[in-house]
Amino acid sequence: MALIEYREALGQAIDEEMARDDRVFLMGEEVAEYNGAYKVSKGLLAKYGPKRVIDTPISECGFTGIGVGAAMHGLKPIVEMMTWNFALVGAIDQIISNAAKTLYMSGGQFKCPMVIRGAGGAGGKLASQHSQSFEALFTHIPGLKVAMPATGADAKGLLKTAIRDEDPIIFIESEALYGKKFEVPDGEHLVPFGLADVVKEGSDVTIIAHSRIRHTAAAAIEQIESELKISCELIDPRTLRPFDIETIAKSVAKTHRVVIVEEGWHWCGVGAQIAESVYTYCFDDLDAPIVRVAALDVPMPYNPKLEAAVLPSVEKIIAAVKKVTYK
Amino acid sequence: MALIEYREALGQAIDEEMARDDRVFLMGEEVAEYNGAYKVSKGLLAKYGPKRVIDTPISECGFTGIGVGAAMHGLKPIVEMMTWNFALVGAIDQIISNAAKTLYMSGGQFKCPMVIRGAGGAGGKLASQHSQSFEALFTHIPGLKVAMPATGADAKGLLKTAIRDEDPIIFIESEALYGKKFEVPDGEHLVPFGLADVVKEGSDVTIIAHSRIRHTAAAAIEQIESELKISCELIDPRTLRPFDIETIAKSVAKTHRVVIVEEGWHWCGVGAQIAESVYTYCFDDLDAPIVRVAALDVPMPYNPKLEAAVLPSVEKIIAAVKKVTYK
Amino acid sequence: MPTAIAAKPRKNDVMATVEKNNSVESVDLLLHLYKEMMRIRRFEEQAFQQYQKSAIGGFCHLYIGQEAVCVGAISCLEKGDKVLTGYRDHGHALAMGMSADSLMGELFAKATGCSKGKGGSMHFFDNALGMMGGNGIVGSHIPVATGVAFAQKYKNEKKVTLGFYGDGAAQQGAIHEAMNIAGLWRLPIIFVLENNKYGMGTSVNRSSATKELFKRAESYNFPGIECDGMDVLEVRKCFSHAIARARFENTPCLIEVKTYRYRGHSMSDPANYRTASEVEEKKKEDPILMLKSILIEHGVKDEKLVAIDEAADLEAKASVEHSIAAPEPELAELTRDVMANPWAPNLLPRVEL
Amino acid sequence: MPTAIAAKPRKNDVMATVEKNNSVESVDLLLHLYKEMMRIRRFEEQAFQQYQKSAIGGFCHLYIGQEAVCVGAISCLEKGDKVLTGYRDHGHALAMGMSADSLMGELFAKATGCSKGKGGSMHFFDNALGMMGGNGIVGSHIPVATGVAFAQKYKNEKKVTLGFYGDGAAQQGAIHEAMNIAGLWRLPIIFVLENNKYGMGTSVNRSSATKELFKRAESYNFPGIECDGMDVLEVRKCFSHAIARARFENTPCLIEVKTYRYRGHSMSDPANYRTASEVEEKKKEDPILMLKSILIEHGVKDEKLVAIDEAADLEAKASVEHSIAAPEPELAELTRDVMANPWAPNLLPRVEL
Ligand SMILES: Cc1ncc(C[n+]2csc(CCOP(=O)(O)OP(=O)(O)O)c2C)c(N)n1
Ligand SMILES: Cc1ncc(C[n+]2csc(CCOP(=O)(O)OP(=O)(O)O)c2C)c(N)n1
Ligand SMILES: [Mg+2]
Ligand SMILES: [Mg+2]
Repeated sequence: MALIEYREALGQAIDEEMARDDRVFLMGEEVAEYNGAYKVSKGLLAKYGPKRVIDTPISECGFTGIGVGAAMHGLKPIVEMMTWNFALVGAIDQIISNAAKTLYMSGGQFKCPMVIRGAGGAGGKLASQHSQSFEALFTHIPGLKVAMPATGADAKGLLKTAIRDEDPIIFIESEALYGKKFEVPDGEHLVPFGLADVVKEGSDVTIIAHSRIRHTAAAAIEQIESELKISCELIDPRTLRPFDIETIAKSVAKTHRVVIVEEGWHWCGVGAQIAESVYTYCFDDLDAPIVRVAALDVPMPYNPKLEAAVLPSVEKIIAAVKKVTYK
Repeated sequence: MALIEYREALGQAIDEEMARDDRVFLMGEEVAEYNGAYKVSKGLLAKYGPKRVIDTPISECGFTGIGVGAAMHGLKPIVEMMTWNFALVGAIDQIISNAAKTLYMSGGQFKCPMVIRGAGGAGGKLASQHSQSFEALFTHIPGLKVAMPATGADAKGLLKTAIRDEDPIIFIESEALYGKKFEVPDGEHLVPFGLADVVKEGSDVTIIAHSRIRHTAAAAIEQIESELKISCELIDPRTLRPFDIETIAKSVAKTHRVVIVEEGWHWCGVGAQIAESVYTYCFDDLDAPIVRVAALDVPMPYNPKLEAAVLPSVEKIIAAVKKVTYK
Repeated sequence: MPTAIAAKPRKNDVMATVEKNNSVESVDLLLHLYKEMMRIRRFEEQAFQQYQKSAIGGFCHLYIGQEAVCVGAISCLEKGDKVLTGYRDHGHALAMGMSADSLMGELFAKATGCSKGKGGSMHFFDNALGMMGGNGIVGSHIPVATGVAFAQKYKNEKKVTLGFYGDGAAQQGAIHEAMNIAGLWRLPIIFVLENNKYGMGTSVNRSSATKELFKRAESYNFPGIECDGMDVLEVRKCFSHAIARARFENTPCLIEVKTYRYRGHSMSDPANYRTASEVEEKKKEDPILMLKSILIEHGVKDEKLVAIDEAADLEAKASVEHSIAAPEPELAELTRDVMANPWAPNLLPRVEL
Repeated sequence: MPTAIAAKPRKNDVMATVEKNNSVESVDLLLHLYKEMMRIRRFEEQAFQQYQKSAIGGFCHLYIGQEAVCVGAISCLEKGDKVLTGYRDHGHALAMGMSADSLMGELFAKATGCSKGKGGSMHFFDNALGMMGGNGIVGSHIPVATGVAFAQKYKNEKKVTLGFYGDGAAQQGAIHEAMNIAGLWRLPIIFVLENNKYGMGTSVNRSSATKELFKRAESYNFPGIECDGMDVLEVRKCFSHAIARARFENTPCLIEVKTYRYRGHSMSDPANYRTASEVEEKKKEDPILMLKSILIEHGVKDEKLVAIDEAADLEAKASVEHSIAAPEPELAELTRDVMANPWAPNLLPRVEL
């Protein structure tokens, strides 16, 4: 165990997997000489050289497609999207039209083992084009897996699992967490996909939250338990595709009440699917309608007060818990 | 009223609006000299000339962006996506990063009045890259409106409304419906956004279905009512953003049971959001968990038997109605 | 330094080289090219007929008229080299050595198809033979092809990749990005622009600002070549040089091959955007007839050519019989190969049949 | 026919023209250019300081060193012409006539900002003045700029649009698509490639396969020009010709302006990818100092230039005071201008504050 930044945990995962398998290489804008726009790849160029740590031109469609081709021909590319906002300029076509479908439409002949990873969510005062959570877009697509780590340990453990996996994986990191410190296991640490993390046990309300916003939920829970005496269970799905409904169903059978929190927009957000799944699998256990806390359905404003009002907050989560418990 | 094809109804809407407002122009691949890949724009080049009916190179990102710029400078572009599968090669960036945000991030200075329209859904034996329903991707985005007409009358009425609107509109037509005939009002016919259509009244189950699949639902209802004696109310939301929850809530207050049908993939499909909304606004009215019928979560196979097994069908809808009524 | 070689058809040189080493082998080679072009021509004719009988569904884009391009180019490849192309992929698949049975089976959506009936006309793949698709999104496969070349270089294979696309596709940004990176990183890829003068109904002069597409290579610092695609020997000439340069010097190349498609863009296209006489004119340059006359000049007996034609026709027709008799994929195919590492059935999303 | 003019700095000509009509007006013009460049320099220095004090948040990309590019180019525009650029947009906004108050107010996220505090540094807009943003997605605004030019031609305005982007952005496919269409449709747009040698930490020779980016214009059948961006008079020379051609002949043009940014890519960038001496060398060509010496040569009194400098400094500092005092946008701004035609509150999605 060591107390390190989220970004370092990600870097460790890449480093260990590159050392383990020389088919693994890292490619993206500023990943090499600049050590990464967010310093995730710090030191990797020095250690592995320019053959395996590669700066690309600003051509998201081009280099993501190159990743797909390299994966089809036996390599294991890690493609960095500096932020997921930039995936829309054609990279999303390489991911959805090619990476996600090649295995199926070739009748099983061509695997596409690659990880496309980068920063998601609101970075803070970056305004509308740079503050988006696109997990709903990718979680909808057959042929992909989607992971969103909320801690350093999960960042490392899920990324190592992702790199060893043989499918195309959408790995969405939290821009706001890169600088946060977490206890992270040294060396081999793998977190399987499809295993939700019961972050904290509780008896009255189940709160489901992924990525950065899970920590906001945890902060809210502290207040709720001390001030409202409502016991909350906090569950982080960690991967959105595949999704661990069982762990959640177990919790709901106990609490009968659910709050779902996400950083993305409310309308058609992943929270809608999570809610629909809970209603479907736990209908008789539910004593109240599920309450969702998500980003307001507006483009992100630059002004920090307005930005804060758009995002889920401790206050909003407390209000949601009160609502779901009719307090 | 005239009995015309869905594609003609769309062509009428474009024709009438181009006659009405010379800021309106049509641009896209094969829309002019070829009269449209699906013949929606048949005759428009002859009538309005090459200045207003424009063939573009195969550059979806480029010409969609040109539409955005033209809209910002006072024109009213109609941009045809030959099919929505092709929007991923950069057009989606022009739509989400620019069209949807320009008004907001300019503090209200630049409107972006444009319609991006084209074929969605499964065309039939076109395999995985050409058989996708992307409404969930766009319905998630603030700054956009999303319409999906299921009939000739709605195709005409919604498209005319869309062209007169001052916001960027995602208009998803059904590739499989272009050749189907419908009774369509002649001349001025406007269908407002945000008004669901109660296609058929019923008392036992509310079936919510949009676009082509609504007709599959209607066919299923005929069998259900004759064979199972279950009375079904069929509601077509017609627009997914904005969404008319009131009409649906009224129905659910009567039926207490809901089935949601869509052509898109199940996981994170728009049906998840519709279900979550119904649970939230009609929780106490519901006597059974909502049952969804959507495309199976796999890329679309070419083989027609497998393709049919992927898509919602009369049989699947009947099974869903049985399930929701515990029959 | 960028160089743009406008290689006008040089019948004479080509003949010269053929004369020069007019060994049995070189005539064998010409016969091989003839056979491969004939296989494609006859296969496409069968595909056309079967589509008319609606034994084949979806889109079907025929390659008739363009045979010399993929046959000439692919005849210059060695084992381990790779090919990617668009949705007009029947010719490339056959030229890469795929059997008519596996292709017709795919068109018939049968389990015997190269993609088990799940891909169809636009998605022909054969891993063992280096055929990497068969892609439906215009231009989208060219970055992928560039990535295959990247992997070939990464693994030090001394192999090359051919990425075929059309004059319409050339206007896609994806191709610009791929070419810039290929030029910057020096990847062993040949960008093969099959200029058949139309993208669906749009003639290239209405889709491209420049008439000399091959010169765009200058923007990416590698050679651009213009090539007569109706003359399979000219095609071989252009590609053998370019491929050697890619293989041994990691120099990418853009080769614009001037060709022509006789049929409509797809089965539903009446092709009103061009005159019948334009098509007839082009047919006078038919690549198969051109090679035939050269073979005759070299003393090849007509019966021999007729026999090749009959064999090709037989192969195509047999593939129809074979495919009619072949089994449909079982329902379980529906959920197979969605993921290479599928998740446990207790997780969502779950596909229930 | 495409033509590529490599316009090497011709100090003498430029001086000549200035001499030639060394009227009061032309000196006034030089003074105007000097003032505009100074306004930008001083504004950016204040932005830098206020960012250090974290009065400004998010990203902040300074334009210091590149002033001659946007000032020279925009000085050739007339009313009704439009400008779009990327996120490094402070200079362009000022040169288009926007007030320091409206820009600093935006940086301070105040209601007085040009975008009401909702856009920030990367999204400066002014409809009345023709400033159409301020865009954060690299390359994405160039098709938009091309669309503005399309609308100008459609409306027969005889106006032009300048689309500014960087050497890094030049590798985006969106720009290739926009250039091809502009060349094909003959649109009144100037593609302004501000080559400051780096895209973030990546030098252009590591992002572009070609060293002569301006020559890419040949691929799209319009002129490509290379221009010395440290010499505002040279910039004017290049742009005045190109803009006239665009305005009256609908001829697009690519102008690669060689320039340099003194500061890091953004405030968080230590710029370790280049040497201090490289920066110092470049500062010797400082566009403001260069113009200053020309003005002195033309007998302009130093006091006059000092006064201009002081006025610019005052405007910038006053904008800080103004913005500190300015009100925050009210919470209601959050839901305003999401849609031009919002839907009724009974419909979903509904935003409750
Ligand atoms: C991104 C995308 N846009 C549009 C289409 C529809 N489409 C299929 S083929 C085609 C024309 C392509 O022409 P060209 O590249 O010249 O190839 P050819 O058909 O001549 O072989 C178009 C527009 C598509 N499949 N993908
Ligand atoms: C599509 C996209 N990819 C990446 C980024 C991140 N990014 C912002 S600026 C920049 C460098 C751009 O360099 P250049 O075009 O030369 O402009 P300059 O910063 O030199 O003015 C990058 C990579 C982005 N904003 N958008
Ligand atoms: Mg073509
Ligand atoms: Mg730069």
